[in-house]
Amino acid sequence: MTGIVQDIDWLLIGPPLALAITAVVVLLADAFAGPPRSRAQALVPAALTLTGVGVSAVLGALAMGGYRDEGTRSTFCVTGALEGPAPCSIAVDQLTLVFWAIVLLGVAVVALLETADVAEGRTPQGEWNFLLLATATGAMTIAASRDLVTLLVALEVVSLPAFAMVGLRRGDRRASEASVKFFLVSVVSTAVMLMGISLVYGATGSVFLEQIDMAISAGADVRSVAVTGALLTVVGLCFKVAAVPFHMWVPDTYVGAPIAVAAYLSVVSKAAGFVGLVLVLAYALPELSTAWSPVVGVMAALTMTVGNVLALWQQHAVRLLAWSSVAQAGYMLVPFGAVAGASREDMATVLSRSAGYLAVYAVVNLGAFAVAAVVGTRFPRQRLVDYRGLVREEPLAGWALAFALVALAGLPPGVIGLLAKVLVFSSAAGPATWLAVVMAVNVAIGLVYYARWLMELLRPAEVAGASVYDVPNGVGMAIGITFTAGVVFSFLPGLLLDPVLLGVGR
Amino acid sequence: MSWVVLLLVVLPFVSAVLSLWVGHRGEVAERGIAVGAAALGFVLAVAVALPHLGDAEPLSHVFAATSAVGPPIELAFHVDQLSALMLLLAHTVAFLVQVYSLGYMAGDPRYPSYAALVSVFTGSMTLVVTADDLWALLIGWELMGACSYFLISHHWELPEARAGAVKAFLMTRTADLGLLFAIIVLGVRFDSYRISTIMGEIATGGFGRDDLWLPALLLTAAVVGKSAQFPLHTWLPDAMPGPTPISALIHAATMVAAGVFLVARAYPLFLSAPVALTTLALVAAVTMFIAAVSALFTGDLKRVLAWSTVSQLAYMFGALAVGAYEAGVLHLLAHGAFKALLFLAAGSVVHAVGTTSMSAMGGLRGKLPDTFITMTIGFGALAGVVPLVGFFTKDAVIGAVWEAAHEGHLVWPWVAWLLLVSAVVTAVLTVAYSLRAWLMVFFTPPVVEPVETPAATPERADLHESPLSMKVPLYLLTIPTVLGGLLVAYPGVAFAEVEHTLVHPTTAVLMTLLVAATAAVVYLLWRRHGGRDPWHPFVLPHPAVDRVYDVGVVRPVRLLARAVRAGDRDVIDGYADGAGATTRGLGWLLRRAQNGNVQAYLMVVVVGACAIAVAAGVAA
Amino acid sequence: MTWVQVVFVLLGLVAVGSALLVVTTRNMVHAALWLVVTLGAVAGVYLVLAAEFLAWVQVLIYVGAVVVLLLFALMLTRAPTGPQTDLDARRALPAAGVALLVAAVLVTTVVAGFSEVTLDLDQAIVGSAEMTGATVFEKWVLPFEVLSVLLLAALIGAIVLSRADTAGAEDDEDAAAGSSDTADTADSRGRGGR
Amino acid sequence: MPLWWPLVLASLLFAIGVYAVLVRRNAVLVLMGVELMLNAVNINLVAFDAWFRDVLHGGQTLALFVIVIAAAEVGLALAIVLRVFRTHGHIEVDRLRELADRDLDPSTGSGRRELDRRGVR
Repeated sequence: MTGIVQDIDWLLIGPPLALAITAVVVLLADAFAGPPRSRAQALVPAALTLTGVGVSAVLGALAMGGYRDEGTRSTFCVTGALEGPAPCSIAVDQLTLVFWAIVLLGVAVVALLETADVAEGRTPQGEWNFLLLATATGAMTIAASRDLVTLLVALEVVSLPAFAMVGLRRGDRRASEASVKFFLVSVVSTAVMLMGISLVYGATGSVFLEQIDMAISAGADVRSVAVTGALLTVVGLCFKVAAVPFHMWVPDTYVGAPIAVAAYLSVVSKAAGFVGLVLVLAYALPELSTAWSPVVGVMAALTMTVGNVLALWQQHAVRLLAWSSVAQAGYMLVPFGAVAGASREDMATVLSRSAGYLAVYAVVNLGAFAVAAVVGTRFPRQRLVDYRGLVREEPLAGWALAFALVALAGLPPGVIGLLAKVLVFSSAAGPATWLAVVMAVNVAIGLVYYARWLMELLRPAEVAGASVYDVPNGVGMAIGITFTAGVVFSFLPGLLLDPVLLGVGR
Repeated sequence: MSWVVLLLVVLPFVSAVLSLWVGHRGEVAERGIAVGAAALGFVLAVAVALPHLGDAEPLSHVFAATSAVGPPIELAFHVDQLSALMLLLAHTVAFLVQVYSLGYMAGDPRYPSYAALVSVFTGSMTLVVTADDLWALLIGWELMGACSYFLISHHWELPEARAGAVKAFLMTRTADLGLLFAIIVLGVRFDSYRISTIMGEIATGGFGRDDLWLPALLLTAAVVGKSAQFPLHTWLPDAMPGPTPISALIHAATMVAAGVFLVARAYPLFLSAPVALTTLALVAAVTMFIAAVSALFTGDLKRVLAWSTVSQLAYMFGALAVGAYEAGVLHLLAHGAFKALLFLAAGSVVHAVGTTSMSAMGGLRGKLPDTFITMTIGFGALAGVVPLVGFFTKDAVIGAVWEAAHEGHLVWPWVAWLLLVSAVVTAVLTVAYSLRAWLMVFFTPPVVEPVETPAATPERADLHESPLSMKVPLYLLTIPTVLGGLLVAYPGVAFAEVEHTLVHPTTAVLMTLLVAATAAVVYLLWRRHGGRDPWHPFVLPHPAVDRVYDVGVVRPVRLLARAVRAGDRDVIDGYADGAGATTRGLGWLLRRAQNGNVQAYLMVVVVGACAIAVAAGVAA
Repeated sequence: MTWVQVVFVLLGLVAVGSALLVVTTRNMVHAALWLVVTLGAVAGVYLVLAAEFLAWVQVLIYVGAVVVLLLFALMLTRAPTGPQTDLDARRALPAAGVALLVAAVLVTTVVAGFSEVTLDLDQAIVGSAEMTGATVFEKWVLPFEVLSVLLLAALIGAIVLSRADTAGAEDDEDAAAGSSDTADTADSRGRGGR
Repeated sequence: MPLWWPLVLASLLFAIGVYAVLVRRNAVLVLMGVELMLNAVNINLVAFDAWFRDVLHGGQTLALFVIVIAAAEVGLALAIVLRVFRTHGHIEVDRLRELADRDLDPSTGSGRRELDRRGVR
């Protein structure tokens, strides 16, 4: 033991740290500036958030340079106390970088979406952006964490500010109800997850993913405890991913929360849970894949089926998106169900397809939510029929939503969505053919409700007339970013998928 | 030469963009673009196709390739005899349709988008038939689906046009998943997406019966949807609200023909997977019969033709399923010719009368002489009258099925026998519905329906023959309809090697007798009912002699017709209406659980956690 | 049985017993007070298990802060101090079943996994304040720092959520609630009428 | 002392906490159930830590952090509960059913009334 504290590689914790510092800056700026006197001033917190995201992205790019040289870079390592290689709390590899990119994109778009509420004035912007950055810090940290303690704490950092964000709009009954439900389901899931962590710790003697793996490879004598513990640990993460049966909070919370928060939950929060799953299952317990892979496979099948079947019923746009995000989570989990007994290299390859799916999903789903935010400014009730004629009245938003829906459904113009589906499908075809069949059926069911919404968009509106949509600049930018990204990636899918698949899967 | 193929694919898309762009500026310019591009496409197609007929070597060329993940995805073309024939068919029909539309769509404000979509349709079909890469094929395949959606909903003010379009979209899209997943499976299996490579490997490599059933079945699902076969057959008749020239294009040369083409293209794959062939044979046997019965009891001229397409496509699949490759492809070509003729002629009738209801037509022989002559030839070919093309190709199909039933080895004998019976019965029914439609359109005095449309008023003084631009395509199409039989007699012109003759004297004579007998019966029935709908006894009071006939024939037939229709309406439409009944029930149940009570959610969470923990503990 | 074991068993009985009272009592304030007893007994268990510092933290934070917060919550929501009849939903039986299921799963797991093992408390490293402090700052700096973000975020979140909204907030809020009510009603009509 | 003694104690406390979470209607009482669950986990962690004689003190440290997390959760929960009390006038969690996934009966006119009838037992 050399120093009082551990050695620290600042570059690696730079990206999350930048977000945390920006959070404090936003808070202080807001406190000193007082209540905003103009609409422009009310946009300052969002601008600061975007700046922070930019700084974080630059630092992440620098960290990526380091990654190129060394493969994986670690810091906060425990030295001296143990024999063998020192376990580390933080490591940055390609998986981490991919998730950092997803989180940063999500945070930027969500911050832009929130500007739609500025005019309404019921949400305190400074605090809202502070909370957004705080939870993003957690999401960034979780992708780099390599021990269960950091993972758990980071997961809580993702959750707690999100509870507040859901209920922050003043005097909104539905928002406060959504907040309570989200909170309760979350803390109970966390408690179950903690019980699981304690059992994993008891079975393997460590909380470091690397050492857990080593202990199980060496033949820990309490395998069954480790498996039970691992699956209980997964509960808290599946709650975030919105996998059945831990999904029931999703529609209620998405509908009650402001749309920007729903977008956040459906992309960034989901990504956090997802990366946690990869860490716990693939990094710590690859030896036990024969035990967890079939279980997660069944969960994937249930998740997509329940999500799709219930989405069929919806007349409410955001609730439909909520169920669709449940269904999409099911597709994302498919590769997990297809790695039973796979070697580590194969497992990395297969799971990288999940990551690829998540990246695609993030881009197009954010686009859908962005357009929903626009329509929400005119039709707060968000019925599907309110979208009638959108393509004619507001072509950018209309076509962006059409593209997003087409990509979510996996139809050809949205090639990127199609490729993502192909990726996960082909990972299951063979090792878990039954899962591939279930997925094929579900994709077919999914077409129905996406197509129904699409028809509404293309249909002429009941009352023709000039545009009365109030598209705030920020939301317009969000739509532009996601739409452009979706189209570009559809023409050049390699741009998005190559780094994910080749990098993570090596 | 390979650049000509690329040009042939790109040209229609360019013309589509141009006609949209020039759009409403000048009528002459936009029409010139549409027809000129179609004409150029026709010339190019002939130039590409003719050198590759007969014994010629296929043309293969790769323009570009990507290598992102997995096997490379290429822009590659492969033109062999099959592609050449399909190119000729598609571009001939497309050119004639564009010419025809000059008259048919005159004054339609949406002509630019219409012409553009017809062009895109043609380009997509060209891509499908020439592509050597499965993904390129998929793109063309899907573009056709999208185009058909827009063309069917051309008159989107009409609710049935919208409903038909949505239905077509959903049904074909669902089936298209089969193609998508088949591509994935093939790509994984062969590490390539080149069709010629994959088919070459299958043809030479020793694959067992159990190796390739999955991709073959997936492809079967895809073509069943695309070519409107049972149980996904209902979208095609419901697609009839679209403009009539579109129906000609869809039914004769592009959309539904693509399904048959795909089977022919992937023929080595199907030959190595007997289960897929058997499925195909069963589907064909059921479809041809059901569709013919439906055609028999339809009062709408276009729906009669639509059902007949479904039924004739089933003939092609039946031929392919028993190994008669040439017979299937030739019937596809023949059907393309006479069905385009029939639809364009029907369009001419509709143009004159203003409705598609057959009861409002009748007595048109003198008023529309050119339409009468051409449509008579078309119906004759459909019914299989000597010496029109339909007679020869249908005979080739039935002869092949006959042989398969006796000594075939590809499908189970009982399936072949079922197919044979179904084919013969369907041939009889085809004669019946063709003759009925012909008589009702051109001879029966019209039933007065004053409210239907102004054009159908009893005096019908304003009835007139169609303009020249519509008549010329009709007469041009009679040429292949009359002379096409020569190709059956001398298949060496088109195909590389044909081992056996395609003319079967025995079946030909038997079928001719059967056709004549059926025609006589229908004609007598028609005369007996005073020159009205021959099925009129269904509603007329009848003397005691007819009682036996009524109980023995009419009622069972009526029941059958009702059952067929019920199958369409209640069971199969369930999917298109939103979701199947089972998902509805499941959804209702799950939705009850989503009752808003957070403690109920928590209970599910806790029980779920216990369940997965126990499951994994047991698995460990 | 050594005296340590006797103490442990007694503490365990107290913890379980008072926990049962927490979840069954009909008086909300009593529930909070019984929770104090449970938490205290758990602190005792920590002491027995050689986690000295943790035991004091348990007393300070849990008993001192958390329970006080809970009592605050009860007060601020005007919870009646007397016994109540409708504290429990009418699903005690299924809930008890689920709880038993959880207990069964967990007990089976740990007993099957660890029945052979004994805990030698004499040899255990005592988690004194110094020990714990050194461990946290030498080996767990990062989660500790992340935890500070968590605390700050929770603090700010709690303040923003519970702040009596300024700028005519109350009227504004009532009006907003009213308008959202009408929106809800209209919404339900719209959705119901499909 | 056998290791399973504290572990069984923890399991029982956890199950009791689960019961409270599922059956108590008042949000604050539900929170007490959550606290019981978290304490149970801590007992597990401390017991394992003592058993391993973990030089890293992973168990005790995590337990310490869990206590802090619990405090943060309760603080936030208090704020959320107050907000619900302000908007709804009660904090009974099983009466918060406005967001349920169902088509409300249009004939009654007021979705709210309909909900309350279903929600209040």
